Amino acid sequence: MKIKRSNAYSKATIFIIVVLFIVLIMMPMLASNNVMERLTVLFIYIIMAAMWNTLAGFGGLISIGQQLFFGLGAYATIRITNLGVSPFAALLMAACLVGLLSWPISTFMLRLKAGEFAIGMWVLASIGHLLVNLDPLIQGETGISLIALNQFDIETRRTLIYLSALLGMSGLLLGLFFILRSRAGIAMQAIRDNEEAADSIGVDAEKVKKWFFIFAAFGTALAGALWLAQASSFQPKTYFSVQWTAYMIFMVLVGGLGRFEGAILGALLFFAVETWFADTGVWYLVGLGAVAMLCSLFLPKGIWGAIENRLGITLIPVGYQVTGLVVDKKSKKT
Amino acid sequence: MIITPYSQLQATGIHKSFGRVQVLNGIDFTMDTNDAIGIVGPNGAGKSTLLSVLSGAQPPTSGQIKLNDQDITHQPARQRAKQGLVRTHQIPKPFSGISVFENVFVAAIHSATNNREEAYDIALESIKLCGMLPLANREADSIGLLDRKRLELARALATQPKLLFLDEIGGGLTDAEALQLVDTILTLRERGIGIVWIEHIVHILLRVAKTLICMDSGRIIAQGTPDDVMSNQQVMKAYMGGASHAVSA
Amino acid sequence: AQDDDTIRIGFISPRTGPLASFGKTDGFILEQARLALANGMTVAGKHYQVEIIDRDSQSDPARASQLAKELINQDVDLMLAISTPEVINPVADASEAAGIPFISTVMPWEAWYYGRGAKPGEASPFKWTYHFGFGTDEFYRTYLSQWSLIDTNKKVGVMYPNDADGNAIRAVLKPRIEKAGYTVIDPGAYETGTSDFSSQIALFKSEGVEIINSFPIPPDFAAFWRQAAQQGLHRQIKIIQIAKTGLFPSDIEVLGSLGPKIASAAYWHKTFPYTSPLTGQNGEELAALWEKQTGEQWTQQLGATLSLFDAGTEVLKQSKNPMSRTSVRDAIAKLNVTTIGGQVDFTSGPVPNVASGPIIGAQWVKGTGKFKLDYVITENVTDTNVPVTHTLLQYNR
Amino acid sequence: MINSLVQAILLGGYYALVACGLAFMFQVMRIINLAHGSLAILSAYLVWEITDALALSPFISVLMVLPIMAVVGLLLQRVILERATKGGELLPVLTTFGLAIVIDNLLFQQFGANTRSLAPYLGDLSWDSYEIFGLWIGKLPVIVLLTAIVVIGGLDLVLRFTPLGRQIRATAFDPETAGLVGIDSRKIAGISAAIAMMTVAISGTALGLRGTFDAYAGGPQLLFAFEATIIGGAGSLWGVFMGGIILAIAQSVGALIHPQGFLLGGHLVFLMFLFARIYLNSNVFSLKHWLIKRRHKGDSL
Amino acid sequence: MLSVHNLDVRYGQFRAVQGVSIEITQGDIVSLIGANGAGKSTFLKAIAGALPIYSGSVSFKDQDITDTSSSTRVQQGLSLVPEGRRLFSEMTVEENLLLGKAAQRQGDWDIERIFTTFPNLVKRRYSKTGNLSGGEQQATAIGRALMANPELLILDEVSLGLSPLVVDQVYASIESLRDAGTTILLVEQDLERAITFSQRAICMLEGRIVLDKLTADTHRDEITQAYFGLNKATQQEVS
Ligand SMILES: Nc1ncnc2c1ncn2[C@@H]1O[C@H](COP(=O)(O)OP(=O)(O)OP(=O)(O)O)[C@@H](O)[C@H]1O
Ligand SMILES: Nc1ncnc2c1ncn2[C@@H]1O[C@H](COP(=O)(O)OP(=O)(O)OP(=O)(O)O)[C@@H](O)[C@H]1O
Ligand SMILES: [Mg+2]
Ligand SMILES: [Mg+2]
Repeated sequence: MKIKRSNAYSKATIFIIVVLFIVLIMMPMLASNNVMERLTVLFIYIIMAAMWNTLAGFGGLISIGQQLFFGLGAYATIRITNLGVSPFAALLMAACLVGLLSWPISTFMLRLKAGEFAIGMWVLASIGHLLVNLDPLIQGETGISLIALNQFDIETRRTLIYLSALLGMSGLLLGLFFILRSRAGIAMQAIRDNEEAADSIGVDAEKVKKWFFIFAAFGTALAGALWLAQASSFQPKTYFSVQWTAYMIFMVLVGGLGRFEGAILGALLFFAVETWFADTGVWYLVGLGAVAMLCSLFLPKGIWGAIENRLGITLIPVGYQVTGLVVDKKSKKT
Repeated sequence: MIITPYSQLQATGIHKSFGRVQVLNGIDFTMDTNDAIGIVGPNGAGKSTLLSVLSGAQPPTSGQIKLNDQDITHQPARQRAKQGLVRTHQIPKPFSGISVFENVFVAAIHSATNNREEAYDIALESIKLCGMLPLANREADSIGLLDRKRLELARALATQPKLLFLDEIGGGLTDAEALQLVDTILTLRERGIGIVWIEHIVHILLRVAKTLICMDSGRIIAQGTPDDVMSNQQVMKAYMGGASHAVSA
Repeated sequence: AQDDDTIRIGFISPRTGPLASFGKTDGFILEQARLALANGMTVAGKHYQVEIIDRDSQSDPARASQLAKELINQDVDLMLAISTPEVINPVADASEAAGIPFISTVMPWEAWYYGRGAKPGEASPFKWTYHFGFGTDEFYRTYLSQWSLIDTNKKVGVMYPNDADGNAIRAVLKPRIEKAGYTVIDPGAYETGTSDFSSQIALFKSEGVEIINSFPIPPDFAAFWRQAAQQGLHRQIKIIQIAKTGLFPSDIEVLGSLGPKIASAAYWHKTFPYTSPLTGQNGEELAALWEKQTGEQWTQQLGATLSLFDAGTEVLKQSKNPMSRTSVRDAIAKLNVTTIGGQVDFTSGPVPNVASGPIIGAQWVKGTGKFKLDYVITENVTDTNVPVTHTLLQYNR
Repeated sequence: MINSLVQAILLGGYYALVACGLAFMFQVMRIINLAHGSLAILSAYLVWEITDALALSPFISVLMVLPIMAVVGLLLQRVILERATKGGELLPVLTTFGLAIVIDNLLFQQFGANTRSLAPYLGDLSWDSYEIFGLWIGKLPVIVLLTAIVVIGGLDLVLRFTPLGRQIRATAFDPETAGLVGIDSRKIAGISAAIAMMTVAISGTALGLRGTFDAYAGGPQLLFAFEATIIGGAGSLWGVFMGGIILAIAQSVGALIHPQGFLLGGHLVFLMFLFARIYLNSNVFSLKHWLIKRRHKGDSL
Repeated sequence: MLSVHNLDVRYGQFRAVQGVSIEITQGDIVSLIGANGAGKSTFLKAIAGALPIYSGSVSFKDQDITDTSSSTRVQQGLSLVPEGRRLFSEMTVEENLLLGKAAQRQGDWDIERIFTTFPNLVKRRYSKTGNLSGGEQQATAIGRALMANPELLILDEVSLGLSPLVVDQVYASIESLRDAGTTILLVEQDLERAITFSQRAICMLEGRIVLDKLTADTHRDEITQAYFGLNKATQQEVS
């Protein structure tokens, strides 16, 4: 008997990912402005989906308030650049700052259970929004623009933002991958399924949850900061809107909750839908809501879950597989 | 054979109440790694609650618990688990979204060892000991009630406990299955793991227990060798009723 | 001619979502504009086709910014955006970043200029983006003119929310009104979404204010004013002067019997005595056509949107080369033209990149025609060409 | 000061009414219904349509909307919630979130951007008030407060003391077992949803009468409803009533302290309650808690 | 009274019950035994309507009930006490018991009689069942089923987790049901108990019935062998 953590598909996947990464890094030399700008948005979507999936899919922590971190990430970027820091350094500093801030927040919020946590986070996001509104720099709901970016010429600026988003996304996904495969990753899933039992076998639930929470907060804040970089304008109402969490939920639900590949697939789909149908206005939004609803009802494990069941492939395995057993007919497929 | 290092647990004057309901009424309890203690008692006597308190899932209302002369009364369960004090749950609590192997592996990597390879071995061994190898890759959600109980045991074993508390893991087994379970537990006993076992199927309990405790209404009403306890009048009245055949069978 | 070059104009407005009442008439105006441009235009002797690419921001700034980029990547030669900071600022920022000439209207210029990071007293940080329309100074002049029409104790209760309009008005307008001899009772900025205003109402009652001035969003105003009535405040108020809400008939209709005689200020009115250089229509014609086509009452947004197209097309005509960004930008900076909304003059603005526009004192009164309410002009200090059509009615009488 | 308190209590009555349907679904049916606000707006539009078309009083139209919303509830249960609840606590949250987006935008498609209100159809009642000892008490808020008391009280009684109430709770907890006990769980779940939607219809009407609404007005209502529900505790619906009032008082106090503190005050008190309950581990505001205590005492006497 | 014909129940692809037929007549006391995972619970749930039937038919009192809902079956007099108790844990003991009346069947079980039968519940009357001990919960579950005054009572793992004294009490009360003419089908792992209590024993193995005999005609060894599929002869006999 042996424990396997990879398979033929996953090895191929690693190869493809490496190639893809190299291609993406070279993109600024190859692609049109439009393609780069759209890819930047896609990367941010992937970050958002992956971070929400980290909390909800692997940790069972459904938050309807991730816009708190998204908004704070953007706000912190504004504040830090206002001190004269270069906007690109400010992105990272902002995300770190929000990550730091999420530590005390987690101490309180993680005491809440299920629905109370979900809504508690939402209320916290509103509080964050109202507090940011008190900052005179932000001018209430009107907000402010990140004009510090105007110091770069348009081409450089586009390329730098693109690369920041690409590196941010790659770093976060890689980090997530290793965390999930670590002892904390499996512990988090145990906690998700039964916290008391996890405690009884020596898992430090509080600590593990806290780190996941902080990680997700950091990632989401980075997404918010990157979004600000590519959109320039900061308006509290927009950045602290529950709509961001709605998008995250949509992406993860459609792609596959609790599946590493699911969040990415969901972000790709959301991105495609947005690109093609957003012009239909009201009907686009109706469709988005309806698809999220249908997916959650009929494909509880999302599209990736369905693919996994049908074809039995995992591209990015984070679990453990015992091989060399007398295989029982219902065993979980690799 | 692995011999477990010595460990001793001492609880004195344990009281536990839920709001107005007094569930444990001054329990004194001592055990070490050489013990194999069976606990019987009518439903609601407080047996499971005693396990919860000893293992740290719930704090006692008053009283003191010491492990190797260290006060652990206010230590959370996870720290006790790391020191070798582990329980199973009467109503199984599997991690339903991950596989049986992963269920057991979490326990191994968090309480037994930090080394991944070692943890694999410990997990596989525990699973094997509980006869669950064929189910190793099954999602825990899809296994039946009795397999869930075995999983509870396997998971507890993977922490490499010194003192192991079992809460009704034998209920619902057929005779043959029960005998298998007894074998498993005897193996553990030989390894020097101290065992506390709550069970209503007295005849299988008696195959393992060196000491028997009978609880009623939050008190220990009898304690001693199995024979003594089973013939105790109070025990007969509170627990066995007319069901003496359960012992003889 | 087949082989003409095509000038592309990008146009972004909120047609759906919470701000949709601003964008409601845009489809109609776009139709008029396209009709007028069907044969293209001739600039510096060369003939061009003109294509307007319109996008709906869905009232979502994030989307507005995305759309702006999309249009920029489709090589628009001129970007237009209209109605509220939520639409205009993100599009302006994207245009500034990409170096695309940009014009907008319908939001206070202070929120546009300072709200995007410009600092008072410093040089303008904007090279590509321009805005025309009203600012706090127009409000000040209009209010003084309007409030002098009725005899009051000159005590003004103000309700300014915590947003750029509110804060700018508080910082700039309030001291000026006070200087002009009014007593201003200010309970402080409130957060939008507040649903109980009893402390403010109590303060106004105890201070005996007779004028109320407010810059709320419509739901906040409806909540405030109904509560004020419940608590008897409305009986002492002679003028209730609101901005930002009360722009469109439905904002006032929802107040029922509390609605008529609320005073407001308009950035456009169908009686404006101007003609659109683009379509050749005057205000009355435009409003009549809208009412005929849709059966709904005209709104001030009709003229505002058309004036943006007027300005935009004039810029293209006056540029040396409409396909060159710099030459279009230079044309904007030099623009001085009369649109259906009045004069747009970027050469003498209050700050660089801005041309100020009128805001006319008006009042909602019981309708005499087929609509429940009529919108009448009661003063004209910021554009004296506009005829005053009605005397200001006292609210509590 | 006293005036502020009175106004806050009246506002609290409204919050309680808005929260009642949500709390019913949250506490009893175990569904976090994120479409709650949107459904309230839907009913407000329905009432508005009927009032406008038939020139009726809104108080009459709401009676006609009640059965319509009951059917909506039934459909909601059959088509969406029945499936969603099978997937655990999480799934309904997500599905109803999707539903909210669908409803909002369909309403927009149908009714456009104009703000609407039911108040104009009430004539002067919309702002009439009683003047008692120098206090001005709006007639409409009083009506809303009384409605809240009647609706919440009625629901609470039904839930606690009638077989239907027990069956509703049992079905919500575990429909499969409810079936094994002889409860027609589909029927009961349908009835529950219908009841919930009828209260939503009433709260939507209250919203329309008190203020204005448009297609996207559901979100803030949802948040207030949640806060009232959670402040009230999970014990009984009366808790929600208390929750609404506490929320409103907290907002008023917030507004007194700082003009921008209205919403902030509410949010902070909400969080305070949440954590106080966790740390104190008791439902002080649950009536049931006290009842049981009393009964135990009675036993021991 | 109950007749099951060629019943197949599946979890996805997996056939948990395969082609099972049994016939139970009024007044029968039948024990269903079999190793863990044999499909007993699945079979009983299918009879009670808690699981969809893949193929085959079930009829009760000469009416086909293959497609009816579980609540209808309870109204017709068929009640199941499910494995694992399945109480409404947020509700009190009393409320759980009162729920048993939902089927509105006439009979002599009422709440006071339940408390007489299970005196250990009296003190817990107003406690949430989630806080009860295992045995108290089991008693409540049985009591709840009895409140429906069933004609056919199906009990899955009756004595699981009960102390011997309570097991005796439970059996005593079931016995009184038997004497009142209630038909009973139960799963009991204590062979001794099963054999002495019931007239007939049915043994399942891997989803099939491998033994179906009157207890008087069989003995422990035969049953034990059937448990593990050792007794090929018996298997053939049945199939
Ligand atoms: N929900 C389910 N999904 C998939 N398989 C299931 C499910 N429930 C039970 N099974 C499988 O069906 C088979 C029969 O299970 P069942 O619970 O009917 O057995 P049983 O005879 O009652 O056993 P026990 O004595 O353990 O209660 C087992 O292999 C079990 O793993
Ligand atoms: N969380 C709780 N809240 C209130 N009462 C509780 C709680 N947990 C247990 N009890 C009560 O404490 C008593 C003892 O319960 P416990 O589970 O310890 O019994 P037990 O001896 O294990 O019984 P069994 O053999 O039936 O499992 C029971 O009466 C039970 O109702
Ligand atoms: Mg127990
Ligand atoms: Mg079973």
